[in-house]
Amino acid sequence: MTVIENNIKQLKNDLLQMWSLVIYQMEKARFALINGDPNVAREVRVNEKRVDAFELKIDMDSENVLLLNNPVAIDLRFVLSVLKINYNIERIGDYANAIAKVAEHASGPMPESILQSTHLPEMFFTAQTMLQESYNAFEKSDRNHLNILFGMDEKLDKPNRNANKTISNLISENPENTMMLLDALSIIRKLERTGDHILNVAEELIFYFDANVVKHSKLQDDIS
Amino acid sequence: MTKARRIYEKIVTGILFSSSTITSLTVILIVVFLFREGIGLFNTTPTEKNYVIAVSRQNTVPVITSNELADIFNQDITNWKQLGGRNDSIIRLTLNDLSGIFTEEELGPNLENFPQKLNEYVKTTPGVILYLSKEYIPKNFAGRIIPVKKISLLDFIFGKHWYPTSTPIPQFGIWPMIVGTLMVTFGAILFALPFGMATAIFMSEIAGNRLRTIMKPVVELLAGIPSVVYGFFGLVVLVPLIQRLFGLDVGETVLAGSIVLGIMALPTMVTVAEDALNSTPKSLREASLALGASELQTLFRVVIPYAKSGISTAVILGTGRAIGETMAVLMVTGNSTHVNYSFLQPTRTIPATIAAELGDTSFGGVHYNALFALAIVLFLFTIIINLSVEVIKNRNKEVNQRG
Amino acid sequence: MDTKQLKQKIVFTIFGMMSFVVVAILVIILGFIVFRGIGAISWEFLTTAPKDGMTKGGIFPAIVGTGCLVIGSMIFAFPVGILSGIYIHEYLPENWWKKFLRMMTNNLAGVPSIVFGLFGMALFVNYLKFGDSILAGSLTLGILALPVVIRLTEEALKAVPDGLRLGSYALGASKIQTIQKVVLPVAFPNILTGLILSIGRVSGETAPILFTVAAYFLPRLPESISDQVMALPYHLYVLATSGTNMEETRPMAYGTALVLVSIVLIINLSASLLRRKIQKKNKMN
Amino acid sequence: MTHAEVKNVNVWYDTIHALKDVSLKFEPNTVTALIGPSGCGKSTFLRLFNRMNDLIPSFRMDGTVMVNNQDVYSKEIRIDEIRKNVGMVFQKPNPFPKSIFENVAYGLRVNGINNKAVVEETVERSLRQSALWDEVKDVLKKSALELSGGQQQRLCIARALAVEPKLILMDEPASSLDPISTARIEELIFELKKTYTIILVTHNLQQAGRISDLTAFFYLGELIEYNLTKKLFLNPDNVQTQNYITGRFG
Repeated sequence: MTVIENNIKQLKNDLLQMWSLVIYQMEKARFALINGDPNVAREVRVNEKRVDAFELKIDMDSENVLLLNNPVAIDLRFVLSVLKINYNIERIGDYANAIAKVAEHASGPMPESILQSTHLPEMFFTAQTMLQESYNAFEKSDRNHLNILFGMDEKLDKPNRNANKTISNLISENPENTMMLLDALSIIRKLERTGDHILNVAEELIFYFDANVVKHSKLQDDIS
Repeated sequence: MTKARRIYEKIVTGILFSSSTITSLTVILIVVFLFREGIGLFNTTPTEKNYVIAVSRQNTVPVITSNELADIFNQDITNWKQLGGRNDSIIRLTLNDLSGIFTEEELGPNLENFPQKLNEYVKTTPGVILYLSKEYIPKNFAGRIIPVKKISLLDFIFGKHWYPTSTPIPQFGIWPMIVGTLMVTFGAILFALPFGMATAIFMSEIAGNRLRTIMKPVVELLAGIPSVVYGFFGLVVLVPLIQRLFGLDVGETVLAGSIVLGIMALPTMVTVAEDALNSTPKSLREASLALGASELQTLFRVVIPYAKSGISTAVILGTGRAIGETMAVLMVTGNSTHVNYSFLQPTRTIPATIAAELGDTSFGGVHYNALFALAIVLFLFTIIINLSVEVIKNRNKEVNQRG
Repeated sequence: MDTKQLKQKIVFTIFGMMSFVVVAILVIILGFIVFRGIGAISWEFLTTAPKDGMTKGGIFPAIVGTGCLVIGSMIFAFPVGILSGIYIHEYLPENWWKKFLRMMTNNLAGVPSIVFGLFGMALFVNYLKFGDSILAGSLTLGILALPVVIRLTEEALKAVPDGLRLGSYALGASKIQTIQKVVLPVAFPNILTGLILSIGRVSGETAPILFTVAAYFLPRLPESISDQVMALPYHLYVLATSGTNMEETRPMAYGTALVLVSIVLIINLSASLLRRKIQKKNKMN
Repeated sequence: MTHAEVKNVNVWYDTIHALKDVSLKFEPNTVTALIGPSGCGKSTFLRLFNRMNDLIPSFRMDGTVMVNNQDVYSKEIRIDEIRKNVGMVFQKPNPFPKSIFENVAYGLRVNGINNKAVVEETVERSLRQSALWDEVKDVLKKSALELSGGQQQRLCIARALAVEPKLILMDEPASSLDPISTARIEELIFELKKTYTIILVTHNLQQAGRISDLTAFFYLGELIEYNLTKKLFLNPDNVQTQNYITGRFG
């Protein structure tokens, strides 16, 4: 195995580790929020530092490969994608952290009624599935895992588009829950952003696999 | 390292070192011995041992050179005036001439009275010159023993006569041999240079691979044939051919020597010149061709200029081989020691002279010394040649190192 | 075709013709000697001494004499030449001493053979009082062969890649061990070729033996190294130039020339065959 | 308009099939890099254009090679005329052992141009074009061998330019030079591209990437891929190309 192959494998492993860590973070943030468990929430806050460290390491290692191994073709595309995926995954990690922060300071589990009307659980489910699928696509270098992502994004966009209206209705119905509802709104926003980041990752993965630049084009047409 | 091993290595190194000095030692020994024997020629008078030259007391010529002596006895000089003396015609007297001057009774049966008669004769004959064994010179000699000048270097080199065994005085002028050597060598180069260069160029530039693999061994074979065989071939084929072709009395000529030597110098020239041509980097040729030069232009404008020093080395080495060659020349050039400037006349080279005459000389005699002196001249020729090769090589190295 | 091409064609054709002449010369000389000499060759010619004023009989003593001289000279020249070649190439750094030794070797190689003869006569025959003998002749020929042996040994050593030496040193071998175990075995075939070539040169030389060993006529075989011998090249010279009856000695001369040429050429051919074999072997590796 | 085109070329050395049915078209004012492992035929391919392969006795070829709409291998055309139209720069700088001036003038002289004014003007122009003029204008009589390696190579380029070729072939022109000299040569190639069409053999993929517009990948005598350089280095069409340029070869 050549030096560059080793380095690239190492890079991939590191990114996968970070990725699965972020997947856990998101799951724990969800759990803490829905079950009102500040301990789990605190765990997420602590682990956030690990995510940041991963990001720095992967950035540095990518630079090294670029500088020292002069990658071309698939190697070059890989490193370029890793750099961008790294950034996106880290941002998702940030969101999980932010959600955990909300859960940490909450007085208890989020009331069922609010969850119901904001579709938060479905949104969590969608975002986490997307995260997992993109992970699978990268790990197995299999673009088939990416196909469903672009359809799923709509499931995050729609609640987000309706969020302002939904939340303001809920506030006028239950003014005493205003704080909690505002938190819910910010979480909705974050989950929607998470979806966007995952789509960015998917685009990078497509660039890596096929060298097709799908950014800013009508994604769905290209993919399906 | 153990002590035994260290000593062993010291010994081996010592042996290697001493072996390496043997060549230098030999060269030095050669120089020493050539000069030791050769220098004797200039230290002794060339007359035979125990013989003296004497003249009348009236004679004013102080000393006499061997050339003058030879001229006197050859009757080329007949009056002392020609040597700056008085106007007396020269009368030669050697043992062989006695009967013309003295009667047998006058001399006595065993020449007992000869010294006394001689005194009388010398007194009365101012123009006499005697060449006699010392034993006949009376104690109260009325004449004067005239010293003979030693041979000078100039006489030796530019003397036109080589009569090493003539009496009373041998003559050692090597000019004929120098001329002969230079002419034969020049002729050989004249023949070998165009053919050698053409062959070298043909082999390295024009001929295909297959032809080259045939020609190269052929040229090497040419180098391997012993010189005496070349001489023999020249003698039985070339000499009669030249004789018939030019209608000469003898076919043994400078020309025959030149051709035979030329053939012998060919392989050296071809091999060295071909190496030189081949050493021209392929990329230089390609660069020239790529600029639209023809092969001929590339050859003359790039390859040959690049190989210039190697080619000069080839020519000089070929010359060296020709100058020093002995047997072949000895057999085909006719062995004439007369000065000759024509290619169709016989001549003799320095090495051939040594080879032809050394066997007849006595150890330590003047003739023996003269041949060694001749060898010194030859040796100097070759040293000059070797040094010029060295100089060219070094200059070439410098040029290449700069590149 | 334009002038440039035409000129090239003409010049190249002239060069080709001239080199053809060179090859033709060799063929003519060899052909002549073989053609004329083959008739004289017989078993008797090769195995008996000359008789009847060298018009009859053979050249056996001359063959033996040449053999003695070759062997004698090689006994001197081989060890000295090889050792000094090793010393110059393996031991000496590029300094003035090495340059001096090289120059001396080149000078010695350039000395005309007749000067070797004179030197041999002055040193061995007269000064050391060996007299005209195999000893004096062999030493003279040995000195003549010395620069050839040295130079060819050096060439052979030069052909040994430096990497081998460095590899050996790197394993802790000393200089002598490296030379003995690594350098010499690799260089040996090439050195051998050189030695054979120098034998070829020595066996054809006439001038150096003229005054040191060669006998005009000596029908018996030598008994010790202080004997004179006949030698093939000198015998040919004698037959060609000073026979009592030129007409009758000619066939003997042709025969002698053929034998001499054959011996020298066989030696040279075997050297070049050996070299070719080595080259082939090296190529395969 | 300068065109160089190769159509269905096969080359053999004895029994070795060195180029297999290669067709390629070169655009004017571009630099095309030929890459591939040693012995893949790229140098043979390069030398088709000025018939340098003819020097090898066992060389045999079929197919057509066109330079400037002339068939290079047609019987009517003279070989030195072809070579004059095609400049060549070699792996190692190989100036002739002559003065700097005479090196550049060589191509003119062998082609029968000896007019002093013309020669001087051409030498100066070529040296300027090869960015060497300022360094050597005062020492034109000096031996070319005294120049540094990079200068020598630029001199060789000037030498090639002097005969006003249409097409310039470069056989690893910077492989024996230090990085600074290499950079200067590369800059020079970039400048020359404006006037000439350049075909370049290189083992240095970064170099191919830096200076060529198009890249052709050869493997075992076959043209595997011919593409825009950027495309070939980012996303080659052929997996063999990818394996070669990423170093996963074998």
